[in-house]
Amino acid sequence: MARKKPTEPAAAAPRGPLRLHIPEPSARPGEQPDFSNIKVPPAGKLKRPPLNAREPELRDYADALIRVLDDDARAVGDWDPQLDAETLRRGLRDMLLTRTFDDRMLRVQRQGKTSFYMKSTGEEAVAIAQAYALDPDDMLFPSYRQQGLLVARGHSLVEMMCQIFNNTRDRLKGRQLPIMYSVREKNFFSISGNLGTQYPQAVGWAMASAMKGGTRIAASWVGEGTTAEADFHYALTFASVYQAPVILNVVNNQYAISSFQGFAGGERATFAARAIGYGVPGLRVDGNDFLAVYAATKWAADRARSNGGPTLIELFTYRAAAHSTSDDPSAYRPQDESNSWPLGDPVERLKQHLIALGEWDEARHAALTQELDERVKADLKEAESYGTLSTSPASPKTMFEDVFKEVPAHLVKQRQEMGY
Amino acid sequence: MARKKPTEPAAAAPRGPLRLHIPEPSARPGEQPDFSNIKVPPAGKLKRPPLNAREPELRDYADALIRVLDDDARAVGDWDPQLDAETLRRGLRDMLLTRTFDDRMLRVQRQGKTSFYMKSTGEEAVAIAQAYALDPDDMLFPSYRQQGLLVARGHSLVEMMCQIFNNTRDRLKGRQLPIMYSVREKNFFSISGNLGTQYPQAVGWAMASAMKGGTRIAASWVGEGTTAEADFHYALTFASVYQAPVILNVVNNQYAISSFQGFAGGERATFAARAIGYGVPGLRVDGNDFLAVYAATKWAADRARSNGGPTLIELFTYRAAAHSTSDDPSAYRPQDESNSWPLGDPVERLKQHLIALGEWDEARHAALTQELDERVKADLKEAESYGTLSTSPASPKTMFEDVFKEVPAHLVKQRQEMGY
Amino acid sequence: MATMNMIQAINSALDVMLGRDDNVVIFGEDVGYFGGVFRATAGLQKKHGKTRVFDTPIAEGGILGTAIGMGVYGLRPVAEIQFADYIYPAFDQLVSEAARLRYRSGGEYFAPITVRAPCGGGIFGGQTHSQSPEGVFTHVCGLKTVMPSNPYDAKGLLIAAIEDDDPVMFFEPKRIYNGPFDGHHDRPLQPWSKFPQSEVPEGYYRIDLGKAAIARAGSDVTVLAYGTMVHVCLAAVEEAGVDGEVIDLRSLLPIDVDAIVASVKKTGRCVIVHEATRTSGFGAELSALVQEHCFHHLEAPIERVTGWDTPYPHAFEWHYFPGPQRVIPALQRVMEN
Amino acid sequence: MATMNMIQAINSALDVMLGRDDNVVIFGEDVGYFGGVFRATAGLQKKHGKTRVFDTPIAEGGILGTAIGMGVYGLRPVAEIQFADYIYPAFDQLVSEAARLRYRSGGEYFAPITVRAPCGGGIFGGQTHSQSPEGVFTHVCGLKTVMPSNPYDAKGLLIAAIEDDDPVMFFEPKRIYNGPFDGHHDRPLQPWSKFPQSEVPEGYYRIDLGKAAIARAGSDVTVLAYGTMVHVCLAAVEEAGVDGEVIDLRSLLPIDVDAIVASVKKTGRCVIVHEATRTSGFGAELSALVQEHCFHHLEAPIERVTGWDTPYPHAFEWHYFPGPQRVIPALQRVMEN
Ligand SMILES: Cc1ncc(C[n+]2csc(CCOP(=O)(O)OP(=O)(O)O)c2C)c(N)n1
Ligand SMILES: Cc1ncc(C[n+]2csc(CCOP(=O)(O)OP(=O)(O)O)c2C)c(N)n1
Ligand SMILES: [Mg+2]
Ligand SMILES: [Mg+2]
Repeated sequence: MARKKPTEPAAAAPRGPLRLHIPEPSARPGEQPDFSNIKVPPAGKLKRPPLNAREPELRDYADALIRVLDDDARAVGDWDPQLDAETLRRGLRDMLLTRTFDDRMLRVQRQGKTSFYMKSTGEEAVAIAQAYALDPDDMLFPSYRQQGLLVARGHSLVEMMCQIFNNTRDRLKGRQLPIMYSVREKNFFSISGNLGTQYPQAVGWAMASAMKGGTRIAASWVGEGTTAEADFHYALTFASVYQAPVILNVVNNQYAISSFQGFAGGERATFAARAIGYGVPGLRVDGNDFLAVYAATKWAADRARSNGGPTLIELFTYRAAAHSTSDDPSAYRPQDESNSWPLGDPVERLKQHLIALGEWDEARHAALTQELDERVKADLKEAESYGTLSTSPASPKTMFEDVFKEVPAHLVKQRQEMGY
Repeated sequence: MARKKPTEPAAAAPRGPLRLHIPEPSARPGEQPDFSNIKVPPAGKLKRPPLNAREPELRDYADALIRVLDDDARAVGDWDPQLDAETLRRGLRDMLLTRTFDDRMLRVQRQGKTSFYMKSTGEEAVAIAQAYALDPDDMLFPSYRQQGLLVARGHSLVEMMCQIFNNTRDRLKGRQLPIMYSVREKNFFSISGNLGTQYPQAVGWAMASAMKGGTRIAASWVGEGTTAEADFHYALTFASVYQAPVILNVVNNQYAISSFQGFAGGERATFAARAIGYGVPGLRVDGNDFLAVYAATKWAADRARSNGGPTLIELFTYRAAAHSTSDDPSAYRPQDESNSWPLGDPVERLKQHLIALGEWDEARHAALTQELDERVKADLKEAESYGTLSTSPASPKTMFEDVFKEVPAHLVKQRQEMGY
Repeated sequence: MATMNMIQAINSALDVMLGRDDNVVIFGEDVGYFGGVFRATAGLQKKHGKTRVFDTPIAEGGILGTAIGMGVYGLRPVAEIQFADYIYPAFDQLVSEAARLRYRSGGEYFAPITVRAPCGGGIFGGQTHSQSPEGVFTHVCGLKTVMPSNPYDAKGLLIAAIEDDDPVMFFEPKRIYNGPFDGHHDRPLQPWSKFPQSEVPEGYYRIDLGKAAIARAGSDVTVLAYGTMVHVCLAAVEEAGVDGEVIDLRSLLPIDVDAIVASVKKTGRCVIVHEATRTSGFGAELSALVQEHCFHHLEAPIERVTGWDTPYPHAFEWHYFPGPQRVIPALQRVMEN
Repeated sequence: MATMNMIQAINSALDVMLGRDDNVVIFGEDVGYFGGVFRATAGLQKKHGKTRVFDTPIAEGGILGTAIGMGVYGLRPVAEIQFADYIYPAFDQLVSEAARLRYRSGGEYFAPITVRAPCGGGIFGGQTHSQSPEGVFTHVCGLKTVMPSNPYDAKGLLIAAIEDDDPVMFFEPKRIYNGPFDGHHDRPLQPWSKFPQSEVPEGYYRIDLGKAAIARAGSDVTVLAYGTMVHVCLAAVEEAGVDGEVIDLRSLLPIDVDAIVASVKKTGRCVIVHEATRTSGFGAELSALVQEHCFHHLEAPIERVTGWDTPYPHAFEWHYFPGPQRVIPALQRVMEN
């Protein structure tokens, strides 16, 4: 091999021109949806590792896709959590209730009764199955797209609607944008409008639980787009260093408003793989597979509870609806793209599974659909009776409270200036 | 397998008590240094992968340790860059010059002629070998511990001293803490006092070079402790998304002031492994092996230059001196720990290699040592003739300049108030 | 000349600069293919290409950190922060880097970046889509801070900001993107097309940073405002029947002290209005400046009318927003003295 | 009673609170085994254990993000930011989270955290070890901001801050850790032991946040200061031969308006002194408050003596630092009027 003077430009390497790579999704409006780049491995192939497996032994799970429900809607393989039929039916109901609630609230917003709404359509399995896999006293630090967590924990829909309406029964006193819930008695943390901030907070909460020798663990959720924020890195670093009992979930629904997941790094690696560099297990899961989501979350929860430390779970799913009522996806993705999503719809897949088990049928499903629709309508009626944003909001008198524990002199003065 | 109700506490998992893990170094003051946990693989075993290898094929390099110099000080294996003897002697000289400069400046600070100093003792191979592996027009975004980059690029030591003294020849006009150099003509970026900020800046610079179809690449350095900062994550995310032609170096010298690398996550994974989650190659290198550092950096530079995108390099080394003149390591680590560092000293190892090659001997080494010592003394004499911090600093008149390109009215007014 | 609303004027400024200077690049969350959540960059990627106008990861600190690096290379980055409320993750790169680089490097390096951020309330955005953080940046030496109040100024000031070799914070009051809002939320919004400031040249022109504009000449009281509040104050003086001189600051730093002082020395009275929270807001600096320069001319205490010292409460938007109902009494109080 | 310098008083406050309340935890960069770069936490890990006092990764945003989570669990985290200059990476967690949590959750959640940060110059720390960012935090509704000027206050205020259920920014003027510095850098530093404020009870006591102290009673002019500047102002009034009333604010938010107003109404004159940069610094808010409350009592313009609007230049520390040589002329100017 020729000996080269190192300070000369490397003869071996071509000298540019350099090019900047700009990520590009597989299809844009007007084009055919194209998910050919998404590999869908068969269900049931992966082993469920022991709870005490060390991270290096788990690396394959970050690039794999944990799936339980096969194409015939049967639960197969080592990851099958073997949930009883009653639980599965409850899961189906809670997912459907979440979807029904979302559809109704969207209409309500369109009617101008509130200013804003965000649906979780297509992602219901994430919130419902994960809530089931956690204990009721585990602390949840969600983003704005896990309303299903509240449904799964049996929170009052009327209360949720009252927040959305900022009406006289809004426990957040009219202060928050619709859906920015906070429900302490359900161990559901206050949703922040600033992306990702809840992630290190969840780790801190979990560290506190461990400091105190408690038994409760924490779970938090961010979208794949939010993984680019500093808080994602802080959370993983602190969780790794102190081995905090926390489950850090990345809901990869393919989009961050208009930006496909390539702009968060998805062209180069999975989001589960981010865990590897912190020595944290990373599990990549079919987010539309209720059973797989439950099983992976249960594994992570049991591991955390037994002082096994944190787990990062990527929930691979698809945002079927618009980002929010302020968004129109037809401007940046093919109109009917969601129909081509290779992992199907979580409600439909669980429904088919129950039918395959002989525990469900179309007639019961139709009845359930109608029942839930009526329930939501009834709840809505009650909630509206307490007012809507366009009618009477909670009293402005309260707007100077809770800035501090006690209202300080300068805020008393300002309240008086306002005439209250 | 018993069917369980999922919302019950998981019978399987023990219910606490949870424990918080606090990282603990292997030895504290008064104890014997203990590096038994550090695995030192034999030199020359690893293959040098093709420049176009994709990240998944490179994962082993993040957990390995690229080494070229074996225990007999011979260059072995695929990674041997085969540098000629002249270059090796120059490398030895530049490393030694850097060390001589550091030792002298420490004394100068102790004499009260300036306020502060930071040495790079034990880490000289990082800056010198990496500077050699890059082209002179490549842009460097260093931390405060790569003064060797300036030495390798032939920057005037007198100029560096003038900055350290904040004297009349200080090109930074007395504004900066000693060693916070900025040397545009050497493509050496302004050192920031805020850790890590240069990392995304280097990526942005590299993105610009790629946008413009240029040929120049960027390189940046942070310590292992700094990897916990947001800017580390931003840099890797943007470098991955846009495949920026940049080399991101993590100098793992085992300590961040008093905190051993376990507080940055080092107990759970290597710092090179951080790259994996971004789909970026991560190379872990023996940072005290001049040839290994050169070879790995050259590989990353050639890769970047040929539009292969970014590389993360962990330089595994040891901070032999105090963090800075404000620090006393005897308060947090065993007194003689550096002597037990399993990867030896970079100057000594290159010296022995040259001797083994028959290209060097003790007499020449002694002569070189004395020559450099005299050179530094002479330079110091000149620099001091332009003043020291304790004598005449640059003129305060300039302190209102460069806040903005033109001095705005309010600063003119303030300057006049000051009497200038 | 064309008729433009504020978004169109901003889009036009960006388009003109992309065309004039190959070193201008534009990026931010959703600004590329989609054209921005407020459409400020609509059509620009298609026209100028993917490496001139592109989307970024959701990392404000990364956006501005890389912007600084691009600026060091020689580009003129124009970064969008989707909402001013989301600028805080980038605070360190702004304060410790963009603002300090020229100084600490003795002028060797600098950050010629422009940071665009929609700010202010009045759109039922709740507390994280309504903030006015401009005051904080005026405390950071090395940053310039600008806020236009109409399409003509928006384009001219944005072009000047992009051409400026110092980092410029360019805040866009989103409430007036489509029309000048005077605080009467119960009345239909008048589109910009009905106002002369919507007459905007299609080509290049600049309005130098640091010069205020007299939005309305008057002799009774000097009213200092910027952004949306200019329109609120114009309505308020009319309705109060006070001959107020409304000064549109346009640039907060550098600040046009001469224009302010000349007016207050003439009127002897001063009311300061901004939407940001009161305590330590930019109104405090304005008040201090006025009393320092005009102490012996002041016939009444300087009044500040501002957002309350609370987060912006979603349901109580109109109780929070400092509209005419709060500016008028202040005008009357200073006139009584 | 014991004789303590400011570091010892802070260490004592932390020790007392760790002993009184199992929920108090202390962490930050190098604060655990090593005891902090300024030794404020020396000995505390050994005494109270590794899970009560521990080191953290170098990530200010992570430190405060996790602190908020711990606070939500029910702990009382006391986090150290090694230098106030390094607080900016945590800005979003402070502004968008700690300060907003109680409000946005309708009182369901809150962040009872204390953030300790050494601030200010005078130690040749250069521009990134000398900053005084307190003013920025006073603009953020939901945060309390405190800065003590002596050992006795430091301990009492820190204990009150830790017990406070709201987030408190606790800034420690590092220049006076060992002794009160009056700006005469050419004279030997007097240790705290020579001053009565070094007489500090070993046990528990608190000084409520929001109450100013009269550092020196006087009738000619009111001098508003906090932190190191209190000592500079005390020296300045003596040397100027002016009977100045020096008010040590101690707490910037909440601010003791009554104490300020009572004094200015008495003296009719006011000089405001801080080390932070001038434009939009807390002095601006103080100036605005004083003229709003005391307009008709003021006999001279309010003067601000502050750090210049530049970064803190290493070699020109004493040209930058607002010492007696700058306070005295200001006192004389206001007295001339
Ligand atoms: C710090 C911050 N930056 C930007 C925004 C604006 N924003 C709101 S949602 C969103 C996209 C988030 O995408 P992702 O994390 O994938 O979550 P998803 O909406 O898909 O559930 C953006 C950019 C914000 N709320 N906070
Ligand atoms: C943002 C920020 N936080 C904290 C500091 C204080 N500080 C200076 S050096 C240092 C340790 C850095 O350790 P490492 O990154 O390992 O680099 P090394 O000193 O070992 O080269 C710290 C905490 C700083 N300068 N900037
Ligand atoms: Mg998403
Ligand atoms: Mg280190």
